This record gives sequence, structure tokens and C-alpha cells, in this order.
Amino acid sequence: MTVGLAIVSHSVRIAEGVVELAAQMAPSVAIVAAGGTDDGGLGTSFDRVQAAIAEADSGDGVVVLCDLGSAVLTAQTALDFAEAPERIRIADAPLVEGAVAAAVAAEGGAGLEQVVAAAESGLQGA
Amino acid sequence: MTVGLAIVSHSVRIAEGVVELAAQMAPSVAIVAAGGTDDGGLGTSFDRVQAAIAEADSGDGVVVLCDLGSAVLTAQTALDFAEAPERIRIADAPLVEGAVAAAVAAEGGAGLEQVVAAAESGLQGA
Amino acid sequence: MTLDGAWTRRWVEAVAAEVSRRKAELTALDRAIGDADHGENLDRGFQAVLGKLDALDDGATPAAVLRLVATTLISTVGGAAGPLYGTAFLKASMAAGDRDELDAPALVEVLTAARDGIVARGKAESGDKTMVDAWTPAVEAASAAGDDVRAALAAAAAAAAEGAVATEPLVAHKGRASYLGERAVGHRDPGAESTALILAAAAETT
Amino acid sequence: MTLDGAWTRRWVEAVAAEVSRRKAELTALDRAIGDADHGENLDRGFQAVLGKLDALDDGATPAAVLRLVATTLISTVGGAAGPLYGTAFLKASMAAGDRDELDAPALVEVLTAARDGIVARGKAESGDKTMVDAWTPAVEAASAAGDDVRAALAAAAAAAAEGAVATEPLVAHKGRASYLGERAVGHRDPGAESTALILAAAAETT
Ligand SMILES: Nc1ncnc2c1ncn2[C@@H]1O[C@H](COP(=O)(O)OP(=O)(O)O)[C@@H](O)[C@H]1O
Ligand SMILES: Nc1ncnc2c1ncn2[C@@H]1O[C@H](COP(=O)(O)OP(=O)(O)O)[C@@H](O)[C@H]1O
Ligand SMILES: [Mg+2]
Ligand SMILES: [Mg+2]
Ligand SMILES: [Mg+2]
Ligand SMILES: [Mg+2]
Repeated sequence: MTVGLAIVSHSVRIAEGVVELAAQMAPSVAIVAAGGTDDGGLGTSFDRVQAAIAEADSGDGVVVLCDLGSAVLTAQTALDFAEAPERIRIADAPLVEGAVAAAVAAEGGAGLEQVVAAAESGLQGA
Repeated sequence: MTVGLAIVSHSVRIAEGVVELAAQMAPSVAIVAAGGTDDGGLGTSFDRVQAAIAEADSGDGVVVLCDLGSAVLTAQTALDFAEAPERIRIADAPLVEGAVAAAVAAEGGAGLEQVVAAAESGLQGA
Repeated sequence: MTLDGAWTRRWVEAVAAEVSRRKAELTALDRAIGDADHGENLDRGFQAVLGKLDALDDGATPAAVLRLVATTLISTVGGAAGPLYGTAFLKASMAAGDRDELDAPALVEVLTAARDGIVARGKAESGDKTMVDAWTPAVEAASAAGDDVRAALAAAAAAAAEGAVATEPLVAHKGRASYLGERAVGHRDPGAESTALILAAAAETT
Repeated sequence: MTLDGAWTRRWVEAVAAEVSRRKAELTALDRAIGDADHGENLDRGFQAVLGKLDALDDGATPAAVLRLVATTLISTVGGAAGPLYGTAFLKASMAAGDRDELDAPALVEVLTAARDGIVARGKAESGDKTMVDAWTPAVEAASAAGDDVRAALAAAAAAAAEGAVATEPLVAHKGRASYLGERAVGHRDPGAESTALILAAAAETT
């Protein structure tokens, strides 16, 4: 029904906080946290990223938002292993700001490329 | 001794997560969270922002990083009421990415304007 | 009708009552194009104001009441409306100065200062689909209304209400609604509506 | 010395032992210009690999061992080194194909594929102060070493060690160290050092 979001952060708390913040303006979008390492420490977990992408994908695709560079590397690797990589996009956007913009676009029924564009537009609501 | 950071987010968890993430590469910088409303809900708290700025300021100044627009409005209002507004800068930078870059710059002994510039440079480590 | 400190206090009490009564409506507007909290935000703020009004001197000036509202809203609202209305009431208080009561020219000064405070804080222009779109017509109508404060308040309230309605066809360029692009069209801006509420309460306070 | 599946397994075990022994040193390098976790990251990864090696067939090919290392590092390292070394071992495994043992040309193919995988993943160029600065000289030295695998491994190890030292005067353009600008000068890149460790272990494995 809508494009989903996977929120990849080095911190469990950041990922979960971004999910709650973005969900506020996009209650019907699947926004899934992939924060921290497998044991909840600071870092990224391939398995959490893979699971978040799978959970966020209802068939219309997933936009992945990342914090630092190594989160991007992990997300790219997950994409290599994905069954339907054509439905996954890694946004080149700041994590929090991009996630909110992407969530609002997805809530409005935007397609995969439009949601990526919203994330990357750098719009900052004031 | 060093420039401090105040991390203003609508979410308690985002603010605290950014503090832990940025502190990893900047263990001696004062990085203080100001997340959520007074009762911990989603929003911004003037009192938390004011307290975080005061706590982060050791005399060398504070760079304030914000997530969405209303966090910026709250931070600007705190600046209006600040005793030493000349030592406070609100960075026009994405929250997580800007905070890490600013923290590393502050750790290296950069001055207030340099820390702002680091936050705003949009450098994304990979 | 004399716009003295006691009147200012009655007005603020009336705003608090109206915000409380229309909280769900304001939040519903914010649900459509924002984060569904504008009514709760303002209600939290004005309830906190009510709790502090008693601590004021009986002879408090309009400026003293306005300043109390300002600092309380800034500390308690928790959303964009906090710094925006907070700044408005603060600048209004400064414009009121040490006057014991506001005549029509002073009222126009006070309303203008409030509007200018919001614009300085939020950088919105007319037509950006924000509370400014209610404030600016209100200021203009009040200053065109002549020397009768009652007429000035009535004109301001009517213009703010019209300004709020006129935000409906607009795309937003400030605030959360700006994320929505064209999807904001057809929805009234919650902050413009709460501005209309605040000024309607002023017109109705005797 | 035959680079068969059993040798590949002994090499991986030697890497795990060395990473464990030098964990604090690798983390100290990462403390200076990163986030102080490179030793822990790799140790977590290679300990997990050790735990899985037993499940492999005795007759597992080099490719099968390399693939196990790849998927395990990807899942367990938790830092940039996970996807980077993971991709390296995965591409190495694909280059090894179904060979039962690697001769010198095959070894060069495998090392080249590993390096290319890291470059494809991380987009670092030579001189960016990353593990690429150890891998690329290693690949070049191995391919210049002729037909003896032992000589090729020794040459690769020596070149990687020199490459790691040569990262010291550099400013970083990729990875966390790139945040530091000039302050990274004088510090060795942790990933280049761990690459030297991995290739030294290969040269020493008989
Ligand atoms: N930059 C701005 N300038 C003027 N008014 C603004 C601005 N940003 C937001 N607003 C006003 O604030 C209202 C929303 O207030 P509220 O819901 O309390 O804040 P938030 O969006 O932080 O939840 C909007 O309807 C709009 O009228
Ligand atoms: N884009 C990249 N390309 C190549 N190597 C990189 C890149 N980013 C990081 N590295 C390597 O990874 C090492 C750091 O690994 P590690 O500490 O495990 O990751 P993290 O920085 O995520 O904590 C660096 O020393 C560098 O050699
Ligand atoms: Mg709102
Ligand atoms: Mg809000
Ligand atoms: Mg590290
Ligand atoms: Mg790390």
C-alpha cells in the first residue's frame, strides 16, 4: 500500500526515536528501526538492517535512511543480499530530517522514487 | 577548555542517542541532551534547552544542534533569554551528522566558529 | 470597556477557556497537516497561565499580564506555537510599556508588535499558510478601525477569522505543513485558527 | 605448502588468534582517529568465525571457507570493517571458484578480487588512508612475485605492512578519520594495520 522506511543508526535510541518522530506525521507508514549492534551496543547490525528492510517492505519498496558512513556500508551490503534489491533505495539524506520528510511523502502515497526525492530534498519544516 | 554542544530534538531518545554517538569520538567534550517536552513527550522544552546550553558552556561557547523547525524556534528563543548569547551558535546542520562532525572538531580544540563550520560542512564519514 | 490590567486578565482567562473547549478541533486541524498536537499544546500552555495568574498583583498592568503569558507559553507549549506565541506576547508586553490601560492607538501598537515578533521569530511571509496569515489582516483591520477600542478589537477578530479561512487553499511554506506540498491544500492552518480564537476572545471580553 | 581448503582454514584460525592477541593495539589505533572499536569489532567477528569453522566439511574448498568468513564477518563485526572485509572475503570466495587449491596466479586473482570488493564497497582511492592502502600494494607485490605461492604471500604481507606504515603521514578522506582533517596526520590507519595482520598470518601459515 505504501513505501516503507528502514532507519539505520549506530544507536538503538536514535533509531527508535526517529521511528517515533517520523510516525507522528505518518501513522500508516511502516517505519522500522535498525539501531545498534546485535547486542545493542553502538554500531550497525547487518541482521537488524536486513530484518528492518524485510519488515518495512509491503511490496511497494523501502527507503533506507542511515546515519554515518559505516551504516551506509552495512545497508549497501544488505542490498547485495536482498531478494528484491530493485525495491530498495538508500537515501543520500540526513537521518532524522530525511526520515520525517520521507515518511510524510510515503503517507501521502508517493512512489519509491518520490519518497527518496523527499528524503533528499533537505526540506526542513519550521 | 572546549566548545560544548547542546542537542535539541523532539525525541528524548534521539537526543540521548546523539549524545552517546557523538561522545564516542569526542570523550572530553560536554555534549548535553535536550530532548522532548518537560514530561518526556514528543516536542521541545524551552527549560531543557536552556539547561542544556548552560550545562554545555564551560566559557568557550556552545553550538546548538536541532532536528525540526520548531526545535530551532525553541533554541532561538532560548538564545533571546541567554546571559551570554554571543557564546551560543545555532548550527544550520542536520542533527546527527552535524553533531558528530561538531563533536570531533570541538575535541580537537576548535573554536566556536570552527565547530559551527564543522557541523555545517555536511561531511559524512564513511 | 477599558483595556486595563484586569481586562487583560479576563481576556487571557477567556482564551484559556476557549482553547480548552476547542482543543480537539485545533488538534484535528493539526492532524490533517501536522503532528496532531496544536490543541493539546495550547491547552497545556494556557492552563499553566491560569495557574500563575493568581500570583499577579491585583493592580498588574496589561504589560505584566502579557509578560506572564509570554514566559509561561514559552516554557510549557512544547511545539512551534510556544516560541511563536511566546515571542508575540513578549513583544506585545514591551509595546504596552507601563501604560495602565490601552487606548486604540496603543492597542494597534501592541497588536503590531505581536505580529512583528512572530514574523521575526518564524520568518514566515503572508501566504505561507501560518498564523501570520491571521495576524497581519487583524493588525491592518485594527489600525483602520479608528479610535474606538471595541471597534478595533471586533475588526481584528473578524479579519483574523477571515484570514484563517483564507489559509485553506494555500500550500504551506513554513512549519510542518510545508512537508506536505500540494496535500496541504484544502486544510485550514491550525495556528491561524488559534490566532482567530485568541482575537475573538479579546473582542468578546468586556 | 599447498593453498587448499585445510590451509585456508589454518590461515583463518591464525588470523583469529592474532586479532585476539593484538586487539588492544588495533583499538588504540582506532581511538586516536576513530571510535576505538576496531580491535573489538574484528575480534568479535573472527571469534564468531572460529565457532562456525567446525561445522564445515573436512573437504571444504578454499572458496567455502572464504565464504563462511565473509558472511560471518558481515553479520558480526558491527563497524565499517564488517561490510568491507565481508565483501572482500565474498569476492575472494567467488574468485576462488571451485578450485581445490590455489596456485600463484589463482592467489593473485583472489587477492585482487578482495581488494576490488573493498574498493567497490567503500569507494576509497589509494592515499585516502584506509585499508585500501595496504591491500593495493599487497596485490601488486603478489602479482610481481612470480609462480611461487609462498613468495607471493610473503611479498603481499611485506607490502601490506609497508602500506600500513605509509598511511601515517596521510590525511583521511574516507571513514571516521576523515572527520579529523589534519589531526589524523601521524597516526596509522587501523584498517590498514589489520589488513597487514591478515596477510602476515597468511604468509606465516604453512
Ligand atoms: N515558521 C513559522 N512561522 C509562523 N508560524 C509558524 C511557523 N511554524 C509553525 N507555525 C505555526 O505553528 C502552528 C503549529 O503549532 P504547533 O502544532 O503547536 O507546533 P508543532 O508544529 O511544533 O507541533 C502552525 O499551524 C503554524 O500556524
Ligand atoms: N569507505 C572506506 N573504504 C575503505 N576502508 C574504509 C572505509 N571506511 C572505513 N574504512 C576502514 O575501516 C577502518 C575502521 O573500521 P572499524 O573501526 O571496524 O569501523 P567503524 O569506523 O565503523 O568503527 C578504517 O581504519 C579504515 O581502514
Ligand atoms: Mg503540531
Ligand atoms: Mg508538535
Ligand atoms: Mg571504529
Ligand atoms: Mg564503530
